[in-house]
Amino acid sequence: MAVILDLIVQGAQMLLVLLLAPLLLGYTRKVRAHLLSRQGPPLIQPYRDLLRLIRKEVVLAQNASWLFRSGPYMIFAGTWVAAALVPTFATGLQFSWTADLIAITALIGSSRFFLALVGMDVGTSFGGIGSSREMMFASLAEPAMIMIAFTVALLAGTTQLSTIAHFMLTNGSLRVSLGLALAALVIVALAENARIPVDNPATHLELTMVHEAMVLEYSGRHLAVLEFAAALKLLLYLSLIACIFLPWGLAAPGSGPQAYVTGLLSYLVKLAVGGFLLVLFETSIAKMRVFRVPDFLGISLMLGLLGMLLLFVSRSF
Amino acid sequence: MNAFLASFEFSPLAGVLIIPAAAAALLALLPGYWITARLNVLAALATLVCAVFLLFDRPVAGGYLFVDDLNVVFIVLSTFVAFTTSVFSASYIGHELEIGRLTPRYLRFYHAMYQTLMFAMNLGLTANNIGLMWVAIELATLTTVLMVGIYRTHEALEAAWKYFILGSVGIALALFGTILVYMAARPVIGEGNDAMVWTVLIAKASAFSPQLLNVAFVFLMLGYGTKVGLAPLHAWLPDAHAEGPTPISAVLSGLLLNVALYALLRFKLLLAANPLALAPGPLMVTMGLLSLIFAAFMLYRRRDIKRMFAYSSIEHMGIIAFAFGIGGPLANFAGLLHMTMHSLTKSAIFFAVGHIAQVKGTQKIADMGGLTETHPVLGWGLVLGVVAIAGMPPLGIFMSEFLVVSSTFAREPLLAVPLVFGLLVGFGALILRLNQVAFGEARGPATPAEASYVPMFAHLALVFMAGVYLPPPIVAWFQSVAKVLG
Amino acid sequence: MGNSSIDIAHMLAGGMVLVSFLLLYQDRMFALLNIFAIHAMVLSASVAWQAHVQGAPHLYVPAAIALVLKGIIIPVALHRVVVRLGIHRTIETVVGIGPTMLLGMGLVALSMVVMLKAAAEADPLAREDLAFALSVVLLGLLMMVTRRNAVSQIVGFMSLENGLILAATAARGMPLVVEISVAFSVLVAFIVIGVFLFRIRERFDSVDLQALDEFRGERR
Amino acid sequence: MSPLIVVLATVPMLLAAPLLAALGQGWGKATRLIYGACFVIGLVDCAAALIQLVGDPPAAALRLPIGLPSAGANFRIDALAAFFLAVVNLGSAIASLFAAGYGTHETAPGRVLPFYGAFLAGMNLVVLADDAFTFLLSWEFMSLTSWALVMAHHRDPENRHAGYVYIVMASFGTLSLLLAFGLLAGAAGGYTFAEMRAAASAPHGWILLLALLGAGSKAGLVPLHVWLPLAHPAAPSQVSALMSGVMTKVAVYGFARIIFDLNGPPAWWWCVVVIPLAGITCVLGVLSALMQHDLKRLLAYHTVENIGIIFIGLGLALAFAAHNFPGAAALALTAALLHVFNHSIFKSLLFFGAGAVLNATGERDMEHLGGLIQRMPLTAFAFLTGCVAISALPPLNGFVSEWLTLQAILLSPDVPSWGVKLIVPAVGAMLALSAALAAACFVKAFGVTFLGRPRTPLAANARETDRASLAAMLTLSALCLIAGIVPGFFIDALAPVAHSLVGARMPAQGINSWLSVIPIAESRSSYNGLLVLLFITLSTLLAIEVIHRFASRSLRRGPPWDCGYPDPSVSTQYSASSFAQPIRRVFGEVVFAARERVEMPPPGDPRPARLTVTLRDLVWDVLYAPIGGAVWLAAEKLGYLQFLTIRQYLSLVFASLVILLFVLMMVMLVWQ
Repeated sequence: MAVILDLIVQGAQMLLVLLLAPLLLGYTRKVRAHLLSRQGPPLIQPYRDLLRLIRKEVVLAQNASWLFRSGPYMIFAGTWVAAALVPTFATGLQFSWTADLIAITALIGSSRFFLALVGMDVGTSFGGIGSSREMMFASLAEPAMIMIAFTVALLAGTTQLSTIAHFMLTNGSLRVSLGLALAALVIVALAENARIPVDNPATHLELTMVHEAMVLEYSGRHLAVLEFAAALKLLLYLSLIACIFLPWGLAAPGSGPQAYVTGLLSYLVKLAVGGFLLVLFETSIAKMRVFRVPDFLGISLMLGLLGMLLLFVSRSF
Repeated sequence: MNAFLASFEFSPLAGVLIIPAAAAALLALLPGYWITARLNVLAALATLVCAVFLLFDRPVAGGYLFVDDLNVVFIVLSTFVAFTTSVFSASYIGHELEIGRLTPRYLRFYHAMYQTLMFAMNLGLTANNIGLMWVAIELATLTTVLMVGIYRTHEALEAAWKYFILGSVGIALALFGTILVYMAARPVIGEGNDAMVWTVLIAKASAFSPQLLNVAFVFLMLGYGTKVGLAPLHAWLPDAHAEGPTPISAVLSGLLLNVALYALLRFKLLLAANPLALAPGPLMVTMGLLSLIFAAFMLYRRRDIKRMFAYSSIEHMGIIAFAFGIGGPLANFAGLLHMTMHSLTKSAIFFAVGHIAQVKGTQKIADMGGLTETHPVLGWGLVLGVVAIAGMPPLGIFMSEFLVVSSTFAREPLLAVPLVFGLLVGFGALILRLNQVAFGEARGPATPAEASYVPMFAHLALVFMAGVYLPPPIVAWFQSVAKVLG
Repeated sequence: MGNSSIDIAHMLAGGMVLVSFLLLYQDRMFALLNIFAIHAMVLSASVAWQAHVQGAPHLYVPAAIALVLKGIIIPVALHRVVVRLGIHRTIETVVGIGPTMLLGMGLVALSMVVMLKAAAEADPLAREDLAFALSVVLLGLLMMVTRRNAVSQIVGFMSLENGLILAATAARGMPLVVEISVAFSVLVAFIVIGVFLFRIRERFDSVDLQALDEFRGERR
Repeated sequence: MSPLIVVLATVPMLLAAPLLAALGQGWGKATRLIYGACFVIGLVDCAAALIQLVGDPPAAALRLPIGLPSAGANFRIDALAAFFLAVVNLGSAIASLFAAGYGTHETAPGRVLPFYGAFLAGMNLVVLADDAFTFLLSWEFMSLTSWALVMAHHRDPENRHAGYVYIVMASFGTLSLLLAFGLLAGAAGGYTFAEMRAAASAPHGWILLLALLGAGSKAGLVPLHVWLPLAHPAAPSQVSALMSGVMTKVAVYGFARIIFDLNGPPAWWWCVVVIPLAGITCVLGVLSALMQHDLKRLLAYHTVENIGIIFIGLGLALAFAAHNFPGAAALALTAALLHVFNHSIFKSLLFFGAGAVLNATGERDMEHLGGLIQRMPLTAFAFLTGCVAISALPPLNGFVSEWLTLQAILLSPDVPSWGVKLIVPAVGAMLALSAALAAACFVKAFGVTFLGRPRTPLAANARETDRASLAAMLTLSALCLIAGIVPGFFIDALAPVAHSLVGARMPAQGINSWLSVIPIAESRSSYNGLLVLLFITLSTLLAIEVIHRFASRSLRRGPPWDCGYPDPSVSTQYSASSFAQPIRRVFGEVVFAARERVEMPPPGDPRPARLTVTLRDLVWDVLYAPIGGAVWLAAEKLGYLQFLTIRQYLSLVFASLVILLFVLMMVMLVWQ
């Protein structure tokens, strides 16, 4: 009985992230428009876009391979699973121990790997640009992410997100390393989601685009799936930050429905705040040149390493 | 004198000496390539048989001749290599006659000298008298001088001349050392023959004047060391190897160096038997290391393939001297093993090189290449030989080097480091040249070689067997000798 | 035998060292050869004296060899070689005469110290003789090393070898002395013949070949 | 019949395999026969090793009356040996299977076949050897045979150079090990490992350094790695796979055997030597790989990187063992050994893929390939799995071992040693960095080789490779997946090894619910490849199903869009070097002193602008070139001694005589 309930909750979380992701995207666009004192599209616009794209027929380049066609689904699935493994409104779900923080990072890495591959499949110059730059960013963002994971894990003595959240909730004291980790994580999140200042999700200015360049050859349902994956990724990072750094309101394992409801509400609030801050940051700065990005990411790597070092050393006191 | 003759009752020992002497006389008279070459092989074989007999019945030590554990090793080894080399030389010289590098007259001379050399070396090995040994080694030197010059090209004669002069000085120094030994022995043993007889000397060595022995050893080391080819006394060796007929190069590297080394070992024993005398070990170790490292570097810039392998002989003589200098049962065992392996391998290499030089019509390394393509048997034979001489398993030299290095490092780490350094440098040079000669685009004529591969592969087979499995009797034998060497 | 015998032996041996110095000192070819003849004669005298003192008649053989071969034949032969090959009459030196002499002094001192220390308990006669012999040997080597001409190098070698004979005879009752001296004479003969055959004009190191061919009377 | 006997019995067969071919039919015909035989033998040996490993009976030993007279030839199989035996023979079996197809295209079979079996035999013997002599003999024999294989295509001067560098480095390593064994054996000369174990009371620091030099030069630790990217590509592909995937592991075995087994308890500072070296090896290896456009050389450099990862694990194990945390040591060691196994699999797979490509196109240079996924779909698929695995991405096996290594790193703060505290975080960063760079590198490798449009006619007319090769590759892909989703069983199989080396074992994994991996405790960390795979497949199918059911499935082929400027010429594609350019900009200036020069023609000049990039191998320039130059110079200077006059040689003799006499005099004077 309990197992079935757990399974239901787990499934609920999977559906939840699926439903929330486009909404979050719409929300950020809306906020952005407001900040630029424009009307902006309605909140549900992303859903409409996705549906429209899904219905369209796919136009495929002649020399596109099987990888090109199956790629989007794998990327989508990988991101979805990763997103579903991050505690959103409740900790200690049935399958939460399937993958810890490091594994989740690696899962995102897998989807990125395939994204970069499909970017090169058709053999156009833009695809190549996108893939190579994406991998360059990743080569710094991923270690930074691992460093963050280390920092958190050293504090909480675990890499399990649920346990980490629980630890933060119970004896989360203010720590320098934690602050460093948060800063680093924000930078990584910006880079990973192709946001300003690293990349501009709205641009089609050829030489500056990274993520868009990779999906340039896609159309119809494939494009839809990829966009969806991107949205999921954004959600994932926000909920990751939420889960690690502001775990308040998360429902403890096996607690009643009302706990879940409070958890859900607090989660939505967190997303709203996070999204708002994100857009605020984006609108307040300009996009940087591609080769300034490594320095930007290098900072996050350094921050992560620093946090970890501090912890290592402090262990001996 | 009559005592000298008296020690010649019929015995294998007598055979070892008389057969070559008689053969030399006979071959000096007989004309014709076919018969003389065969006869040469036959004589060498007979000598070998006698030597093998020596293993089983040892004659009692006479005033002039004797056989003991130590020198029987050398005798069997040298007679064996002499035999295989004579087989090789039969085919080699045949080719030389065809291309007219040798005339029948010189052929007769060559064979006679070959047997004389055998006689001299066996005499030196079996001599129980330091004076007699000295005479024998001088005789061997002069014979080889004549054989090195046999082609009478400008280079050959210069090489012979250089060998001759340096050799004579070496002989002189050795003689002075011998005299000093006698002087040391005389007060104890009394005047006359006994004071030069090994067996007596060893027995009474503890009472000799240590200082005199020290001085004597300096002279002997330099005198016989010249023959061994230890740096910096080595100068004659490379040219003599490079310019003489290849069988002689094989005999020089495989045998003559060993004979001189044998003499050194004898005197080392003498000093070791005297408690007060300085230990000869350090001197041998120093000169060994010097030769090893020097030769290793000299290997790199060589253009003549035979000269290169001559330098590798210097290198290995250095290793052997080093091992015996270190002393102790393990290192001595290694030294003996290394000496045996080196004789076999190096002569095998010279067999290969001889035929290679014949088919390519040159000794210049630059003019040969891709041998494994044009002459697979010769080429791979050379590869095997070089791999063996470079100390690669599963061949015998690997085992001896393993023993030398590991036993040294455990005792004097600081000595093992330069040793290993020298080994590595030499290895690099050998393989570098091997790459050039055996691999790459084929260069030079590809005419098939009419060669007798039997000696080469016989040697390599032995070396291989020793590397994997040393028969217990041989092990026991070597170990007893190693004990004798202290 | 009284002291006198020792003194005489001592004097003769010392004389050899002296003559060796004279050899080192020479820079004229013929004078060098003459001095060498004297060297050989002193040797033979010393050997003969040893034979007399030790009462070892067989030692007269080396004495005779020294006198006849090295005292007369070889110097004459070398004279003719010099004339025939038109070798320069002056001797090029690597190191100047003076420094060479100084070096020689040092060598003599060295050999004295070494020998007198080493052969401390040998009988005085033998000890002295050995010391002198060693000096002669070293001086001979020094000569070979510091002179450029082939002939003077040969002379150096022969004086070295004289030193050996001296040592051998001084070693009382040493067997095989005769054989050894004979063997050495053969060696020396070889060298002289070699010089003559190979037409070695100036240097020891370069042999002249077409000369050899016409000598052998066959072309290759 | 004990596994030891089985394996030893097969060794002569391997050695004799070429002879059986030599009789009658020539090499060409014999190829399949020989490789088939090697395949079967490999399987048998692997099975024997697994029996020993899983059953974990007490170690069996055997002494043959050959080899070193005093010690004889000793052989022994324990858990450690069994594990590496399994790796070696699995690798060689699959390689033989691959070669059964690939080898038939060999141009010089007579230079490959005779040494192939001997090479396998050598590797087996190294693992089984139980005394110093047998060990070194097999070790050097292995080097010798592999050298012969590298020289198989000797007409190419590059290969000759590669062979030369390789054999010299190998000999250097052997001599270092020889010295190490000399120390272990002691003056008495106790050459059997049993005697060494008995004697090893006080661990010897020199032995660690010598072992690092010896085993490191074979495994490819920076800066001893220079031979590896030269030699591995030079050999035929099945041999490259063996050298990269298996022989380097034999080197790891040598290190583990000497350091963990023979040399007694480790000292605290050892890990401080090993770990940074390993970290540098990781990063330098992967960065060098990124700069390559020769497919096989790229793979060889990745071997360097993975060796670094393995040694990080070993170093951590040393650290934990030295500070007496057996459990953590077991974790680190298991991670390293698991990575040994994983790397042997996916590296072989990748080299097979490269070989298949080489076979189909005759090209190793990625810049001349492209679009092969169309022509060789199966090869492409197999190669892709290899790429994912080596990039340490879930759900394949590469991730598991790296994840375990990271978990081990997370335990290291407990170690009360400042050296460790300061080094380990940096190394963790290096590990993560190299993993990310590896992903980039294999996006490049796969993308440029298999994706895009063919850059040359050769690539355009490639054909799918033969069945045997495909079978080999797909088997390995399957293994990558299996080892990725149920790593628990493999970890359990390694337990006896860890126990025998560090005296502890990881908790049993096979019993966990859903077969997930739990290194320490579930609350601390866990990973479940099976479920990850399950979820991904389910959600993929779900997505496809839903979309195809409720939305359109119509599809039209058209020309590529490319932002409106599609360019028919294939040269507009991203090339390997252009792909690496951003990373070269970031890291290259420091690590390779990379310089880019653009020649821009003046306006109105029709000539194309060209970009030239120069990279320097600093390790070679700083370390090896000077050494070589010094040796050469010394040889030249000494060479004058060959051309002195007789008088000068006499002066040498004279001088040495005088010096010796003088020394003697001094001695005597002092003596009195």
